[in-house]
Amino acid sequence: MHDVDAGYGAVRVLHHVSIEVREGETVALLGTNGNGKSTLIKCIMGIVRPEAGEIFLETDGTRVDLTKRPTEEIVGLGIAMVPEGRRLFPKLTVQENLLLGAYRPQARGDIARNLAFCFEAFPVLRARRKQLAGSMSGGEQQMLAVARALMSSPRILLVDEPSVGLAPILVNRVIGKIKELKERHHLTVLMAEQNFNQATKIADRGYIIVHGKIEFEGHSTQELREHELVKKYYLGV
Amino acid sequence: MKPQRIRRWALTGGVIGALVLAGLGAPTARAAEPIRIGFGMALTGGLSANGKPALLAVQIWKDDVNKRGGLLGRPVELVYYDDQTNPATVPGIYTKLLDVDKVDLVISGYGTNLIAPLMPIAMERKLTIMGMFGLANNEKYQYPNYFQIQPAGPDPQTSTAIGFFELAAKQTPRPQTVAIVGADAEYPQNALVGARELIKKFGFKTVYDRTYPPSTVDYTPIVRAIKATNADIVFVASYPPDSVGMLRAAHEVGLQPKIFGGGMVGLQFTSVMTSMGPMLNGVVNYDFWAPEPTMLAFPGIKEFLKEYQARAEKAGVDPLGYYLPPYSYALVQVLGQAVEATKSLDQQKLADYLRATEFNTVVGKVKFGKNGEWAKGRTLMVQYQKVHGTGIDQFRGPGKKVVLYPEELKSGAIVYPYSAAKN
Amino acid sequence: MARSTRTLLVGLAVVGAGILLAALRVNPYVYFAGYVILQYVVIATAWNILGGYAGYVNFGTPAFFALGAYTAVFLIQSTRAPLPVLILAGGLVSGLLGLGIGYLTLRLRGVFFSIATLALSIVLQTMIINWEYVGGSRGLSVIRPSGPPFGSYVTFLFAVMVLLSVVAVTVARFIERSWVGRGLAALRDNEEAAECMGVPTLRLKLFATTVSGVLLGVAGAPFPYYVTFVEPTSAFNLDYAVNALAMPMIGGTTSWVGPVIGAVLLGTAQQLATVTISSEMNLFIVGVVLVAFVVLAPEGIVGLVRRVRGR
Amino acid sequence: MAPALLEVDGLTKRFGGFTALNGVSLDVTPGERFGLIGPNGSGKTTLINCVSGALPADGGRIRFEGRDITAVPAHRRTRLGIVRSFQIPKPFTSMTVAQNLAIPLEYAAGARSDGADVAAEAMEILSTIGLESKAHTRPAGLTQIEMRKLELARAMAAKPKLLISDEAMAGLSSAEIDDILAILFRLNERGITIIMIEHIMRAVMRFSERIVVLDAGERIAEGTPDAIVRNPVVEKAYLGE
Amino acid sequence: MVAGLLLGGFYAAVSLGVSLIFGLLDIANIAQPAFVILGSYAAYVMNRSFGLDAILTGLLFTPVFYVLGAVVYRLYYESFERRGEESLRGLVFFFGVLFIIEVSLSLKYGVDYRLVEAAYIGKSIDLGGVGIAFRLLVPCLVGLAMTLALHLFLSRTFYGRAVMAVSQDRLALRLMGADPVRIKTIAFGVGIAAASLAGALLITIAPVVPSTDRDYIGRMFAITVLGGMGSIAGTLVAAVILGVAESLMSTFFGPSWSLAVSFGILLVALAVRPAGLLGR
Repeated sequence: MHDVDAGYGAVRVLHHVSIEVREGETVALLGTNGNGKSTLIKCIMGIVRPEAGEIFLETDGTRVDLTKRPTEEIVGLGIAMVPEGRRLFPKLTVQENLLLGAYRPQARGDIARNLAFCFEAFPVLRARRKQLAGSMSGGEQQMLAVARALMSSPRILLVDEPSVGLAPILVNRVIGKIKELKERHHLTVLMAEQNFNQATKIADRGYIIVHGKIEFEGHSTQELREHELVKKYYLGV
Repeated sequence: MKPQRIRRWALTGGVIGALVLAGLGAPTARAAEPIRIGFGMALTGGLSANGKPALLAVQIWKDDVNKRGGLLGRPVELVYYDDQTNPATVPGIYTKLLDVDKVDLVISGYGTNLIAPLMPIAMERKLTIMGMFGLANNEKYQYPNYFQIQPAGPDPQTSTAIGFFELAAKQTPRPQTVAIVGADAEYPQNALVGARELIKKFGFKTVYDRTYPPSTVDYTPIVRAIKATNADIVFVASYPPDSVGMLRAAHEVGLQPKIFGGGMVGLQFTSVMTSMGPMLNGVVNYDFWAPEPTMLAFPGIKEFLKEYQARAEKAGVDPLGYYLPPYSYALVQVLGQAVEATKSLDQQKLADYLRATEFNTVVGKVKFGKNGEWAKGRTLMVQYQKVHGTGIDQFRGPGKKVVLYPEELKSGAIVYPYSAAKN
Repeated sequence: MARSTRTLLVGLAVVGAGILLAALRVNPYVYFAGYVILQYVVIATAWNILGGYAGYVNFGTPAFFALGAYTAVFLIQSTRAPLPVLILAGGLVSGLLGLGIGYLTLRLRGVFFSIATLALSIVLQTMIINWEYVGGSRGLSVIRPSGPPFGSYVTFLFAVMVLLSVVAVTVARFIERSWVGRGLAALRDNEEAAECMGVPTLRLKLFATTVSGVLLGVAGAPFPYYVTFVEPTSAFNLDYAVNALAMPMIGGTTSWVGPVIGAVLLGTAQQLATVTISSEMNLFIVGVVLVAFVVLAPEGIVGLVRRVRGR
Repeated sequence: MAPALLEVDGLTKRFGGFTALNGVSLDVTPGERFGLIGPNGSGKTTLINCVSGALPADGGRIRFEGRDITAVPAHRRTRLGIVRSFQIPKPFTSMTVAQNLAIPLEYAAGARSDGADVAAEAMEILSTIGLESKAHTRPAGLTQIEMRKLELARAMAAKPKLLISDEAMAGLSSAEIDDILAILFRLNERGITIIMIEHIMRAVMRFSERIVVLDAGERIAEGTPDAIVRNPVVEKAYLGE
Repeated sequence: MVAGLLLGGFYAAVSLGVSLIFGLLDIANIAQPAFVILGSYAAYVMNRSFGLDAILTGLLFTPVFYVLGAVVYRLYYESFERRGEESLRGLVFFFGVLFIIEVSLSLKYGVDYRLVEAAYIGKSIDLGGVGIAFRLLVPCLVGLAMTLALHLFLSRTFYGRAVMAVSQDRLALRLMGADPVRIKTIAFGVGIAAASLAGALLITIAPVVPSTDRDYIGRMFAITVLGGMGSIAGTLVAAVILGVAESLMSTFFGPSWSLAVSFGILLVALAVRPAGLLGR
């Protein structure tokens, strides 16, 4: 039912990119850094304005154009983003960060439930809820970033590079958590990730984006894994 | 435009600007050439609460004189600028008055700090200069043609405090210990110097002697420290905000010396009196004028006050005008009488006459002595008594500010000790 | 070479013109007003070396100015030193203070630096207030030396100020056009990039704060002889801080002409306002003009002129 | 192997509780084209910040031409010949492009003589890099690629022996990447040692003679591009487990 | 000591606005003291004309000041923040605003000292041998109440938390669904509204002239910086430290050095630990 169709052409970073994510899917956006994954996600959130093209959110048969809306409104529509580099509020406590996540008016009623859920999903956050977000380790911060996004009761979750700066073991856990949350919350997930193997673990399908162009669309994880483009573009072979 | 040219342009621009500026005030010739009296006055800044009423008094005098046909048959005109209570503006203002506006006579602005920078100019040009409330301005210069209207007397530094300590010395039981305190500013510091001298003279014992910055917010620590010394006499030399602060703190802390006050500027202001109300009771403070019968006896004072009070509200100044305005009026009165008597605007002739003559003014008889100060000091000591509530009208009549000193102007008896008069 | 000779000649010509003007003994008011305006030319120029070129906003102008003035007062009291000595000493002492402030820039940038300089001004004022020898809070009358050139001491001071402002402007112009000025501009734009391009940022900042301090002290040193009465409240007047900042802002901060134009315009306007309309209005106008300029013409008059010409 | 131009020995850097670099060592020989890669957040930028002097190291030594420069301030290192470009261009915004170049020319390359020489040299550098037409515009009027070129040109003006290029190609098109690569090759031919930090693998692999891979603040591999591509550890770092 | 504590409560009230605007929003609003004096005059006028209690007036005027603050911030935002040149020119902008307010007041009300009357001025209670003046006690209590209220606002409301976050990461805040400009407008308005009350407290304690603001510029920023830039608890602690330091200096070493000591503390704090005493 929710159907995001993002086709756009930005001159510098993205060149005529079209992708779509259907309700309930987990879609991976793959590619090494600097290829435009983050830009694409920022376009959806209204942080970067596309120079051409259209981005739509389709809910219950109504199409909402996202390209002219400010970020705040897009969040209000139920799209949450876990930004690259986590972008927590380092001088606020864990709990304050989480509560800010529930700023969206529609989410304020569900605070107690969402908070309980976050603490259950990430027990470490409960233990550290009075601690300043900036003083936590990278993995914990990433958990917090994900949890914070969930506090807004989103329908669609955009995750930008969740593995950045994390030790491999933590990447594994973070990715696993995203999958778990997605299933429990019936979310639609679009994840930009350079860590190919980790991403394909949980994705239903994915796109490989190279130099701002969609070079390959894999309709299943299998298709992605077997495609040789992956190696070529990742390691420049 | 080349930078060099810009610079030349800019500098010549500046010079031209200055010249234009000089030209602006140039006098335009008129049929009946008026006598022009020039001065700077504190219309903004710290002393403007005194400067504005002083200006009004001078204006009233001008109108009075002009109603009677002017001086030497010529109308009187005032030329004045705001000195912003900033001594740095004074040299510029007076040079403009003298060289551009070509005034015939100058008088000083209000206050010691604003008179000081005028002295070298007056000396350089051999002017006769009337000073308005300066303290010991002429001690360093010893300039013979300087005359000062504040009734400080031949020993200006002790003038504020003399009445206070003389009164204290006469009381029984005789107080022994003294605490003195004052703000870090020109007048309070001078008053404290005088107080120290007098303490020695009368044989009191100093138990506290401190100063504080004028921007102090809370005075209770200071008052508490004074209270801890248990001083019999508390002498305070302060400006308006700290006068209010000290007085309030004294009440709050429960300071109970035998005699309290001395050199607190501000308590004389109507706005302060009506705000402080009964808190004033018992304070013995210096003053220059009070609506007591002894003071109202001088010729012309009633008329002056009537006129002043009528115009005060419109001018936005102290509505009663009991503190300084009579002296400001007297200052120009003296100058006017000198001009009439010598039939001249010659600076030296005026000075000679001023030195030699006793004048009759709205503040009584004025005779100048050493360094241009009053030949005999006459700073009043008054005590606030029986102030009830905060109504303004009670202060119009006698009995609220009883003159205790000097003897010849005394209008009532001191209530001693301080605590007895407090309520 | 030819250009610097020409600069020298222009400078000398201005000094000559100033002395000639002084010798002419025109209306003395011109000298008084001129002195104040020129004093502001020096102050604004000095402030701009740090504030405009290097981008460090100094709210402590009164501290430097008053330190120069009080150094002079001290020397007058103790040795009756001649004016040139006063000026040199005032510059030296304020320069040392500037050097100290320079080390503050190691840790403090932007607003924090400004607040620190403001605090410094208050601390220094308190020290002067409690120093009886130079008059303390009561202030001190200073008696001018007798027998000055040009008949009147203020005329003489005016000539001195002409010389000082030419010196200040020349120094500012030299700094601006030299590698030092370019280095300062680089660190103002981006301190990190400047350091990485080989600019010794700390040394340049120390240089700028010191030179700025010296010139502010130099501007303050003749002040006691001008007013003949020095007391802390007026010597540490916050107006100096406002004017020092407003003048370059109005004129334009990136070139030496800006502060000069700003000082001449604002200084003249203030002198005019003082003697025509009330000085409350005068301050009011300064406030409004200041706000208007930062909002509407952030590059000052110089920027406006450039924009008009560029079109 | 020729004596190293730059030796980094056991470099450690912490931010609060986070260890950004953990005992990283590497050598760069004169004239080499050296690639430094690693997944996002692996500590590459921190490493060059420490080498260029922008950040003080918490442990380890840095030697340049055999001399210990661990405690030398950043601007002196630039004069010694270590010059970097910034990932996010940091131009001097109030100056024209040519004036931007004058700063390093004067301060790092020691050209203190009167304006003319400096200007000529700046123009020369700009023309090698293809920016001469923009010499008198301000950085605000430049496009993305021009900004990158300015960043490189400014670094060149400092007359580096060792040029550290920090993601000079991010966000550029293929043609533009080739453009920048060509410039870097030309510089290397003139004898300048280059450390390239890059995400664009195609570029790094083509450019570098030798590559060091960082992951999570540690050095995990070193070798020729071919060897790196085949290295399972590297593949794991990039593709994940 | 007690006097210092009381003074500290009052200083906290005066500094809250700066703490909020400068500490949390990173806007160098040095005109804040002028807004405080504006509050004092509002209290004075209402007290004179209608006999309204100063502190009550302060409270009643908070909406007016809130709107004023919001307007000033919008102007600031449009002129500087959006163009990305806030720091230096913004500072100058507020310097100009300071002068405009100060001079407007002296044009309208003159430069006489203004004070207010209230039943509690001049009375004191005795607590264990130490007389405590109501004149200081009331502002201190109100100051504490304001501190508490602001603390609750910041920690318990969505707007408040957003205010704390806005200067840390604007973009992340937008991702939470909050408009940073709107949040800043609210915070600035609240900061200026606090000035209304603080001004009322000020005129209760001491007489006021338009230029009184200059005495407070230093103190306010000293407290904010010492308190750790935007920490409300820190502001209170720093205010008390400053108050006690001033009081102790007045009592034991001679009052004339008290100001210098406060600013000495500030200078040292800036040089040694710019994050302030309770900086997070």
